[in-house]
Amino acid sequence: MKRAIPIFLVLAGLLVAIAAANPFFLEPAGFLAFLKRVAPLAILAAGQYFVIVSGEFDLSVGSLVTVEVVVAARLIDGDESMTWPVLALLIVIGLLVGLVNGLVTTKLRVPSFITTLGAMLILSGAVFLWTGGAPRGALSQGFRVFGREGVWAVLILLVVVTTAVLLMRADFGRTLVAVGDNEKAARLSGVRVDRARVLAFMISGLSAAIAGILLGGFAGVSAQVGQSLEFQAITAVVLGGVVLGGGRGHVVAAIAGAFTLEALFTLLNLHGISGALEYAVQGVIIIAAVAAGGLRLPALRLSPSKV
Amino acid sequence: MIALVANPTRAVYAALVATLAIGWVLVAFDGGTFTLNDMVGIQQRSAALGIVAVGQTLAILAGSLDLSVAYLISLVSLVAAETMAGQPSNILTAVVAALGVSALVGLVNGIVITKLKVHAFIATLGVALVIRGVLDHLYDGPAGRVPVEFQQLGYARIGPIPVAALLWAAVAVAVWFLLRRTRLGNRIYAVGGDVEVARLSGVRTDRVVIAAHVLCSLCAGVAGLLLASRLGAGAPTVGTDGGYDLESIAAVVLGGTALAGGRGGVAGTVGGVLLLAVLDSVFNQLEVNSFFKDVVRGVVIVVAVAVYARRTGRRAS
Amino acid sequence: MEDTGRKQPSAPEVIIRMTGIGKSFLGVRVLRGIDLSAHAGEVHAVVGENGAGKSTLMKILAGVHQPDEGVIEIGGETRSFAHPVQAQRAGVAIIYQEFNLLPERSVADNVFLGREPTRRGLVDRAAMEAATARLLDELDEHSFGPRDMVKDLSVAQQQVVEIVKALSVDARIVVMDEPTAALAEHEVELLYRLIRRLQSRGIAVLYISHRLREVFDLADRVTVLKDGTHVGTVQASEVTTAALVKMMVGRELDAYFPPRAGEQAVGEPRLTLRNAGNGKLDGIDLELRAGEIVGVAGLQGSGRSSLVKAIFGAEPFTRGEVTPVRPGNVREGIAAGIGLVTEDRKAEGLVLNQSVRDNALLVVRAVGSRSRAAVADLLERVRLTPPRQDTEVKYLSGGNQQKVVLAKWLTLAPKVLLFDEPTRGVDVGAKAAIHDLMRELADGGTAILMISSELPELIGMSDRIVVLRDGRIAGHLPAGATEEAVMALAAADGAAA
Amino acid sequence: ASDLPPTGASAPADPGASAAPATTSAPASAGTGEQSEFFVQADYDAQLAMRSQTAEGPADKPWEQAIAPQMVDTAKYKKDGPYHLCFSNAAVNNPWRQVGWTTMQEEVALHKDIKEFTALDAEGKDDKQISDIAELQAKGCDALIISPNTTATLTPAVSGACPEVPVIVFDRGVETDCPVTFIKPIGGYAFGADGAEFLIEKVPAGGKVLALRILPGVDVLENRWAAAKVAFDKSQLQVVGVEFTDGDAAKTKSIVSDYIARHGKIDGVWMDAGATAVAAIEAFEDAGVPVPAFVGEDQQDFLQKWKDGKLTAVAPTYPTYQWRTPIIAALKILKGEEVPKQWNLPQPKITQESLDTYLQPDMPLLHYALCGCESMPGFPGKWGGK
Ligand SMILES: Nc1ncnc2c1ncn2[C@@H]1O[C@H](COP(=O)(O)OP(=O)(O)OP(=O)(O)O)[C@@H](O)[C@H]1O
Ligand SMILES: Nc1ncnc2c1ncn2[C@@H]1O[C@H](COP(=O)(O)OP(=O)(O)OP(=O)(O)O)[C@@H](O)[C@H]1O
Ligand SMILES: [Mg+2]
Ligand SMILES: [Mg+2]
Repeated sequence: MKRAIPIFLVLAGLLVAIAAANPFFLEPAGFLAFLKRVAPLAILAAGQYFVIVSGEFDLSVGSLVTVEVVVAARLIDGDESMTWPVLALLIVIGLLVGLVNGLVTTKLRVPSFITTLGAMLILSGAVFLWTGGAPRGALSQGFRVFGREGVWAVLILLVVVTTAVLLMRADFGRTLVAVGDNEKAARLSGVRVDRARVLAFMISGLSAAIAGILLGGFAGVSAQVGQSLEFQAITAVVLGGVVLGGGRGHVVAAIAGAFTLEALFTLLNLHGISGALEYAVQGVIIIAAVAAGGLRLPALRLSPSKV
Repeated sequence: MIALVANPTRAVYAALVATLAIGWVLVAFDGGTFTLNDMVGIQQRSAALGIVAVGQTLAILAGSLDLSVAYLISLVSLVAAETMAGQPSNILTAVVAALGVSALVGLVNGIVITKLKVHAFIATLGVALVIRGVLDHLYDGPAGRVPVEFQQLGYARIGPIPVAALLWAAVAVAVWFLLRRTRLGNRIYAVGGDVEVARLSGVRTDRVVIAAHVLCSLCAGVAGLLLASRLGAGAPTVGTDGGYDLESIAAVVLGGTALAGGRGGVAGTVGGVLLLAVLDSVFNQLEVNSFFKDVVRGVVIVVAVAVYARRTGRRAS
Repeated sequence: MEDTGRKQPSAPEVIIRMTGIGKSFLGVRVLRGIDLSAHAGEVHAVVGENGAGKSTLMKILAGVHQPDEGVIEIGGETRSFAHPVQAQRAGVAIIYQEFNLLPERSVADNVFLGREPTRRGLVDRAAMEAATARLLDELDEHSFGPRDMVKDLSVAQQQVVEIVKALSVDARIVVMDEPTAALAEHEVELLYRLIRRLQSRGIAVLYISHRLREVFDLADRVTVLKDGTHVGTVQASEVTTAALVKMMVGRELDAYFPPRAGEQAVGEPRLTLRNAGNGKLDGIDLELRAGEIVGVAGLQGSGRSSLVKAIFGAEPFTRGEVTPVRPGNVREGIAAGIGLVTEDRKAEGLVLNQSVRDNALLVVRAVGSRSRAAVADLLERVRLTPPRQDTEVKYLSGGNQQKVVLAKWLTLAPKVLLFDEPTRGVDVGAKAAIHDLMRELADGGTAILMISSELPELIGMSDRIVVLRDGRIAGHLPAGATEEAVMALAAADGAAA
Repeated sequence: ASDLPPTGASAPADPGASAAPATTSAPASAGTGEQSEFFVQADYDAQLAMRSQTAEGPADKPWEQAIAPQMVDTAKYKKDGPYHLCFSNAAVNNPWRQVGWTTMQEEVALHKDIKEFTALDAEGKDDKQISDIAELQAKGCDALIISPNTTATLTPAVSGACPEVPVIVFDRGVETDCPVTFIKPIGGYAFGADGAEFLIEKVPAGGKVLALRILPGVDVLENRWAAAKVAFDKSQLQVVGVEFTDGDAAKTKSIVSDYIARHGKIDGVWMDAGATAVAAIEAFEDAGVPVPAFVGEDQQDFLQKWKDGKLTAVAPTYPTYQWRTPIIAALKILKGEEVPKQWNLPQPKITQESLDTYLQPDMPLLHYALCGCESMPGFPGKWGGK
């Protein structure tokens, strides 16, 4: 947890700066709006954390979010009575995609970078093959409640954070970190390494499903809804001091990383650095943050479990 | 069959031949034919990705990877086209400027990875974002103009062979030669194989990683020049539209180079790129939906790597 | 301690002189005030217990580590090496204790890595291969060639490559860190000849070995390290084995080990192997009984680690009978009450970035056992001092790390506990504690199988010894067998001490 | 694989004024900033004039109509059928293009004298489209239809194709007049002005208007905004913000929410494309404030919202029926009939009065109303309708 202190300081600083630039932020409604906006990325970051801390990557979450939303719209097609069955199906899809990612990575020994890169292509290809190139259908009001009403989003975020923290405190979480830190030692201590990783991928898939439900609910159907979310989620996790390659970092810090990233976007927006230079600033900050974290531990390998 | 699969490079070429054959049959059933023109098309289509992927091979062999190539390609196309400004007399300056920018980006990538000890994934992603910010800030759309003389690079043919394909071949051969016959090549394999062993053997590992990144970026720069010549202008989205970042990594891995580094080579990458291009061409012939194509590509890449992993045996830690 | 080197009649050129070298890792001091010198044509042996700091000192000389204090002079010039290549250029060649080869590259590539000969700017493969072939020839090594891939070589062959790699450097100082650990006797002889030749060319050789016989065969002077300090430097001709051992361990050997099990203490069989084998092992017959400590001896690569891994379930036994269980994987082994303390703590035993507590609980958590042993009790049992549960394991000393590994297995209350080099890199105090604990476990009814390359330890601890050679059992020896007897069985021609 | 929104994501583009961008900076007034460097006065004037001109051609088939056509002779292309038509498509990556592409395929099916129709999808990649155009030329096409991915960069490829085969360009243009005909609706200036004029009419003087744009630099989108800016600058309205949404619904909604929070009341919303209009409307609904006067587009979700919420709204269109025209044009050319050099299709706007005609509750929410496809045999199933 000590590694995570800087991220909380940075986050606090950003929040203060936002409040200074926009006092509305301090009102409950303003803060609620911020939380609602962060929720999907924070949930994705929590899911991505499990995969990263176990020493892998999940590049498929962005596509998966899109798939979830597009599938929901096509199946619900405005029919309220379909809401709950489809919600259940989305959760199953998320878990299933995670399961496949996990099995291909562990059993077929395909590096997760490639597994999930392939999944990314397959998922977005398949869903648009199914809908003919652009989303079809519509979400029901019941479905959209979760993303539109701030209270729901915050509630779901709270549940996700609590669950993530509890999971990380449980045997599963401790052994998962062990897997990411030293797979061999974990295996020789009786840890079911493959199973732990598969579960991590499933958690990531689940988080993408939840994020998809929130994002789809928030703004409706869109083919771009998941675009580049995988990179944002990974960036958030790394900003939280979690080490790519696994074995180090705290889930709360990863979520704080998501808050930091979103706060950074908000602040840049408030100061009119939107669009153009926003990305440049973001790039520099990410490199700087990771470099600052890495320099304290000079013994890092170039590429830990090698992507 | 076993012998074919035993070596990823051979496997990818076997797959290439098989795809060509199957594709030919499918196209024939569809009532079409594979013509010389299609072959030319394949070469044209492969050239830019091929050049980037050859560079990416160097980064990956050295145990790193480069996610910034796509934005770099866009940047280079703009630098080149703007410097040329339609004047043939500016071509040389433009090429030098474009390659200079590329080398600089590669240098930054390499230094951030080795000296600041930032994981290559984050380092090059961060650099990509910085380039993206610069592009968004400076450019709204296509800019600059490439003189007709320089467009020859993208359009001219020598006999049936496009100049672009020759350029790709030249880059591939140069890098193959570098890997096979130079000290740097040897050391790229060593560093990718095991940094610690390389360091203890007296290799300046940081320099090797930096050099690999500079070369990788230079290849991206050459691809950017090629694309500028094809488009007749620079375009701020040409790199990302082409998906050259992830696609080049996919091609390298498809060619049997280990993502962990130290194993593989340019020959495999060329095969990987050709395989993707042939798939593309067959799909084009069959007028297959582009989404279906993505699905097939995804499957092909994962299956190929799974096959290689099967024979390489259990990954150590 | 005076430097006896100065008493040499015609003081030859001093090639290397290290003075006052000190070094800490993560706040743990592993070397302090070490002086070492060697002159042209001298073989200077460096001896000391495991973890004494021998390899660290050599790595400092080779530019791998930078000393915290002290001076290195080469040929009278003060040098400091920020990178191995600088040491290499100053004429230091080194054979590292651990393998330092790229499995995916050819022998010649490995030998010349970082120093590839060029012709017109291009790597001259022909020259590389010819030079490698010549050196292999000198070593009388014909079982492989310069173009073979290192991953296809045996452990002994890889060691030869390491030697060739060092010899290929045009060096003034050659450091050899346990070069013979994996070599058969005739290969050792060839190495001797080579070393003599280096000597005659005026090259200084720093030679590290645990085999004192080699030290006396080769060395002009011997430097003894203990717990990171310089105990002394003596003329090899002026010292006896016993005196040297005394310098190394600082006490009489006999009092060092806990008493063995009495006849009646040995209980029912816990594990029986009949004609068991796999890719590495063949025809293994072995019975382990409750309450006894069985030692396993053998040269490096003889299959000792494979044996314990197969018993544990980490590698398969493909042939023969194993009773009562032949675990198909690690979890089955653990379920059957078998634990394995691996030889490479850092790579296979510990999760370095996690706390002592998390490491100690790793096994119970992994198997989902309901019994949550109190970590504090465990740490007290393994005598971890101070027992700080929240410290990340990477900050502990080697001895304390090993105690954490032990704590991890104690949570299981194991029926069979396998120890692979349990005291490698462990300081004397911790070593004694671990020995006591092993005996305590045995007395409590655990069957223990122990591998150690340190023969005195193996002999001191074991109730009986099995000796492996090339994956087969070369023989059984009773408690208190001599080192010579063990080595005779381990190395076929029985000439090693 | 890119995290950049595809150029002209939901932005069907017309090349209107892609020629030489001029910098005729209008007086910078409240909030609208500098005039776009893409603004060309002559094109602006021409397009605004075209809005009131009546189109020639069959009244019930706007896709066959042309405004102020300058006919060109095509006798040299005349040949006997049946024909092989080829099509190089920029992409099918948004609902607008999806509807258009379906419509085009159905149009092909209507003509018995088309024996083969070869289409290649460039997936939004300029380089691939250049290769595709080359590849199609070798296929023995009788005519080549091109929907360029970008204007400037596809020009060389189109120029290369012109001497080989009659070329028809539609949607976005190219910087050469070598194609036999170039088909497009009136254009971006007209689109932008339609919306802005509506707001100026409906929003009381001094009212606050928020302008939402997709991204800078795409000529057609720049033209839409340029025309709106000219209108706003002349009006009494106060443009409180001009924001880029990347065509992303979530981002749109967040931006609008922020403006509502900051300004309390927004009186009108202008958009350069309607794909995210519903998200913008929802921001008002979620904030519990009345939805102000809105500019959307002819997508069903917006029309539905308009009707259900009894909004004050207008929907300028960039009709998808323009995807029918190239096929018709190709056949005309091959039969030697003359065609307009620049085929300006009518570009109607949907108003309160015509809303019910265009609202088709059985069609998918993302369907574009002006597909001109209602009487085609595959309707509505092929477009995903019920
Ligand atoms: N890189 C390192 N980081 C932390 N501790 C280290 C490192 N290298 C060595 N040590 C520690 O330094 C001490 C000395 O180790 P060293 O390898 O020099 O001993 P040695 O005398 O060579 O032993 P052996 O005979 O077993 O080879 C040990 O306690 C070891 O754990
Ligand atoms: N060629 C090799 N390269 C790398 N590791 C090897 C090689 N051969 C064996 N090993 C590994 O080294 C370990 C030791 O092997 P083995 O059982 O043959 O020797 P050993 O008698 O235990 O010797 P040691 O004293 O080195 O442990 C095993 O875990 C094995 O997997
Ligand atoms: Mg040592
Ligand atoms: Mg061993």
